[in-house]
Amino acid sequence: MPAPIRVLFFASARDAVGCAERTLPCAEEGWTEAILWEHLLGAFPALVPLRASVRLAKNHEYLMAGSRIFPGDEVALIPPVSGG
Amino acid sequence: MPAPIRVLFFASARDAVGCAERTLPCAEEGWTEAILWEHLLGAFPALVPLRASVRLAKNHEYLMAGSRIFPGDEVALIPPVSGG
Amino acid sequence: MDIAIALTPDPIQPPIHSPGRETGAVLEFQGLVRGSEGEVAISALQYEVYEPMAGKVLREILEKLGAAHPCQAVTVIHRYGLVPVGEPAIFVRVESAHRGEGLALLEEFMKQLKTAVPIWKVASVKC
Amino acid sequence: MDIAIALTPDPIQPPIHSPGRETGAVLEFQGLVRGSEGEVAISALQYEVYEPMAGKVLREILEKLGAAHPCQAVTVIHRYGLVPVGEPAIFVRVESAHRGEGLALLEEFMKQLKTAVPIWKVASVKC
Repeated sequence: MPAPIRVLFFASARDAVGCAERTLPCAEEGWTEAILWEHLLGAFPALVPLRASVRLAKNHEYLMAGSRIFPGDEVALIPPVSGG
Repeated sequence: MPAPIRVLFFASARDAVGCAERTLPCAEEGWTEAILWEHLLGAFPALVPLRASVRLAKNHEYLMAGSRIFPGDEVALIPPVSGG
Repeated sequence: MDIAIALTPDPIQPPIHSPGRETGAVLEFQGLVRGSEGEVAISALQYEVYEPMAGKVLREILEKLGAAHPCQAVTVIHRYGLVPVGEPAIFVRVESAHRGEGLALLEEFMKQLKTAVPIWKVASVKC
Repeated sequence: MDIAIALTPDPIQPPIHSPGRETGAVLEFQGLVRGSEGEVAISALQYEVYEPMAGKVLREILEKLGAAHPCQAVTVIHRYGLVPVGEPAIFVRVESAHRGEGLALLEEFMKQLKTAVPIWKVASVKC
């Protein structure tokens, strides 16, 4: 059985979901960004209103167009940042 | 007899003239900038090559177009500045 | 370009700095927590950081900016957790030969920080 | 906008600073004497100042810039006489609500300083 992906929620995404971290089982052949979002919104409907403003990161880098997510990856939901 | 004008020389103007300060007798009715320069260049021919780059100040302000210099004024020769 | 980055929950202590012989410009920026948000007086802001990614993104931004605006050294310290009003949430120091590169780098860095680095103001503490 | 200006032959000591509750950005700039002029190594630069006029022009520049880029406080210290390599000839601090005004004011101030304020580098001391 493939390793799950680890999903981290920050700031408003964490508030919406109510936790900082969850795991999702992921198919061996991996997921596109669109499929990952389907799974995320299915598991956490509270994310729906954030979908348009949240960027995804994989293993500490913003997800590039066309990237896939594989078992064992660390995915993070990055709401609009406000550092400084 | 009217008070003289006090002329201050800075940086390259001081080097050219060889002194930091001189006085020039000035007519009671004052001088235009052009007349002042005539007197300065007559008294200090070493200023001729600096004429184009030197600005004049009167009583701690850059001379405005059309201003006159009167007896008792402090005039300064301001070569291109290089502070900072 | 020397790059030093720190993310810390502690009050920011600007590191001692000894510029090189060819350093002509030292720029320091501190972003302080202001005492009000909209009309409401506050006493502190809570910052959250995704630490490994923030460190990585900060470094990438600075490396790219250093190629565009060659400077000698950049130090960035961002605080997280609760930051009281009047204290810096961020400190940036840029050393360069001339001020032009330093100002350009600092300005561009702050813009990119505020669009790309995973750090958030998550809450404020009312007075 | 609070304006503080000093011209001094002594090493620059940045004054202690306690920003107000609404200060969100503190920018500090130091212009240091670099260790070479062209290809020649130097140990110091000699600055000359026309003190009463320099103070007056600095204030006028800052008052105009404060109207265009509203900041809360600006401090300018320019040293004259012999300034050794590695030491600041000028220190500028700008306090503002947001960094944009502060950066704009600092940048424009330095440009005008270098065209209008009667201060000169008059000599360098070779190593």
